[in-house]
Amino acid sequence: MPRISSNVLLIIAAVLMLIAIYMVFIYAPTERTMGDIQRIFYFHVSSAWVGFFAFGVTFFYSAAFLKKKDLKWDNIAVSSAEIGLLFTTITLITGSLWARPVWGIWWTWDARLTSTLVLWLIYLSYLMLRNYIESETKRAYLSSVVGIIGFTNVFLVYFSIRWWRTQHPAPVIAGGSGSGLAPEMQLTFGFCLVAFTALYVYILSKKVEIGRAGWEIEDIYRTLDDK
Amino acid sequence: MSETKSVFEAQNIVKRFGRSAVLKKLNLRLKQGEFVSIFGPNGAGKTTFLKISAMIISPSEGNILVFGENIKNAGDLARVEIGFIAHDTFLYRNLTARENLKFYGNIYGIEDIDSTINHCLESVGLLNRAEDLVSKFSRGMLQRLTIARAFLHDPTIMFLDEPYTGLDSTASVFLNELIHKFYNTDKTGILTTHNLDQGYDLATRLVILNNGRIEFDADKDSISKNDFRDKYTEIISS
Amino acid sequence: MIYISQIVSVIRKDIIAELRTKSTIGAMLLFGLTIVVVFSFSFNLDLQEQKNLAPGLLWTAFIFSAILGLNYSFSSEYENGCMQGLLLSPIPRSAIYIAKLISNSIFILFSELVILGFFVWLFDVRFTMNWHWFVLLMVLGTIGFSATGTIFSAISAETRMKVFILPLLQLPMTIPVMIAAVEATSILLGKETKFTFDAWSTMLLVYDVIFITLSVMLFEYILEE
Amino acid sequence: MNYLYAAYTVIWLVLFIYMYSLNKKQGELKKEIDHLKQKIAERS
Repeated sequence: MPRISSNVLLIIAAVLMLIAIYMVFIYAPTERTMGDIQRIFYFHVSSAWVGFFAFGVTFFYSAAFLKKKDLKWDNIAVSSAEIGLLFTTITLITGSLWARPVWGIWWTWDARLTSTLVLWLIYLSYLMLRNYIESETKRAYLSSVVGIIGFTNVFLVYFSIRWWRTQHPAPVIAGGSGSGLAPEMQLTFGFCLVAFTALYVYILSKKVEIGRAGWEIEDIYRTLDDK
Repeated sequence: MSETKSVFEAQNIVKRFGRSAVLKKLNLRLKQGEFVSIFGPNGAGKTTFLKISAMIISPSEGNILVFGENIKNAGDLARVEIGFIAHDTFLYRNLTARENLKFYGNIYGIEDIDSTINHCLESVGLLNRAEDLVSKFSRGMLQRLTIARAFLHDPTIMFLDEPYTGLDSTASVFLNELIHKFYNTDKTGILTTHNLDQGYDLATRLVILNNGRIEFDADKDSISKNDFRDKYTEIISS
Repeated sequence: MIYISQIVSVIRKDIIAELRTKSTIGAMLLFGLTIVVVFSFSFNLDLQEQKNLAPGLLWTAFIFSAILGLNYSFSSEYENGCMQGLLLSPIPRSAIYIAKLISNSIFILFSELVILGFFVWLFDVRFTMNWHWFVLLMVLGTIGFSATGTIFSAISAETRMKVFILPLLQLPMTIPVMIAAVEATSILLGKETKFTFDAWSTMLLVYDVIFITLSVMLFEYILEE
Repeated sequence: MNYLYAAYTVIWLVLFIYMYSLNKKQGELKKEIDHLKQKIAERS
């Protein structure tokens, strides 16, 4: 983790986010068929990607912990998992809020939506599992294994649902993919992605700092006991 | 004994639970025939060190060598040489005594398994109960079967984690017999205990482990029992 | 070689111990049969509807009775500290996983066959294609359940809320298996679909291979302290 | 249309509450660390 202090990251994230909001509401043109409701797309898909990216980071640092056995990596893995869960929750809520006016339904078993829900379930159980294990080392080992297996499963879920969906096709996601977007829309979407990733990096560095502060207190108490 | 290769060696063993180190850079070298008693208060890390030496769990840092071979490469082959007696019996409740020993016999790849089982059961006086379910065994019989299981594959290095605590009289007689038989066949062993007298009498070498560090390591004949007792209380209270 | 015979002796031990008490098998069967009966009450539907729902109901009964069995797959190991006895012995950690995977699959498959019999009797389901394709499907699906189920039951055995944690971890994992199995079963029951039976069974096979290899690599870390 | 504003309020509400709780927690931890450090300084 680069040693930039989290305040600098906060400023960067805030500035990018403000520009993103400006672009989403003012710069981006209104979508012809759906109208302004389509503006949810920018933040909805960006938070989906950042959520997915966060779980990828957990996967990576879980593997790093299993290899290096240093709790420092596990601290990053669990922090990233928590943030991933936060952004995936946002994705699911905004997704339904967008689906309701456009297709008249809250949910559809589309491959992307379902794999996001499965990701959300798996990492919710990842975090709950951690609460049930006392020993810090054991908790790190077991949750790393769950983090790795859980993340791999999502790709299989995506393909099995995609095949399953072609059996019983659901309403096609109008304008869902980034391809059919006007150039300004693509620019706005790209910018939102960057802004959200900056926000993710800021929150991650904050959470990692909190984890380290907790350890610092533990160390102080331990030195007090030894005296 | 000539300068034989070390049978067992622990090099700079460190073990962290969470971020606090339970074992801090332990070094221990055993030659053929040496029998070490490790003394220390509860929480000094005795059981953890034994589990690491017996390769049940791996150390955070450092190496374990069996016959000079690092277990990271020897791995499962080295485990054939290891025996372990702990508080847990390692026995399956729903299997009979013979089935339990047959199971471990297959795992350890013992050739003439049946005769070895009969011999082991006889040496702990359980041959007549071989076909009974372990769930029906009394505490004493369970302890004796545990001893039979530990010596089944005739290990060259035996680890005993406070074997005498809670042992009834008949079982401890059998254990004493087997340990002394162990002695004469030039085997090696590490025993952890609270009981100063018993540990002192059995050992050829005495080690005191206190909050994760070896603070005393000397041959038995270099110190009398009383001096050792004072040394022990002095180290523990420091 | 020694690796295979070690696996076989663990499996033999599991089977002998299970046959003696029949506790896990009994619980799985009873649980599976009760689910099927509950389905027959809650879905009082005509014959045609039964055809569409039968695969889904069947595999739901399978997965839940499998999870019940998986809950107790390591209980014999964690009683009397037998897991430490295994870690002490020269059996490689991956062999412990593979042995448990096979013995779990055997128990789950057995209880599935009995549940299937009960299901065919209650819902009189007839397989148009010859039934041995369905047995292949059951084997692939069962291995899919126990591939991840075995490693998750070892994980949950270490926690206090074992009975709650295993389904929570296991159910999201088996979504691809459930979809593939249910779709393939409905093909066997004569439903025309875009994807063939072979396509779905290859997907099941891919799932099994991926998660068995992954679990074999990761299993030793669960036993670390 | 209110779905659009609902969506964005949800996003900002969730993010602000989460970030606020993070800052509060970090503040408490920092306070405890300073308190402990001060106690050690007095003792030695």
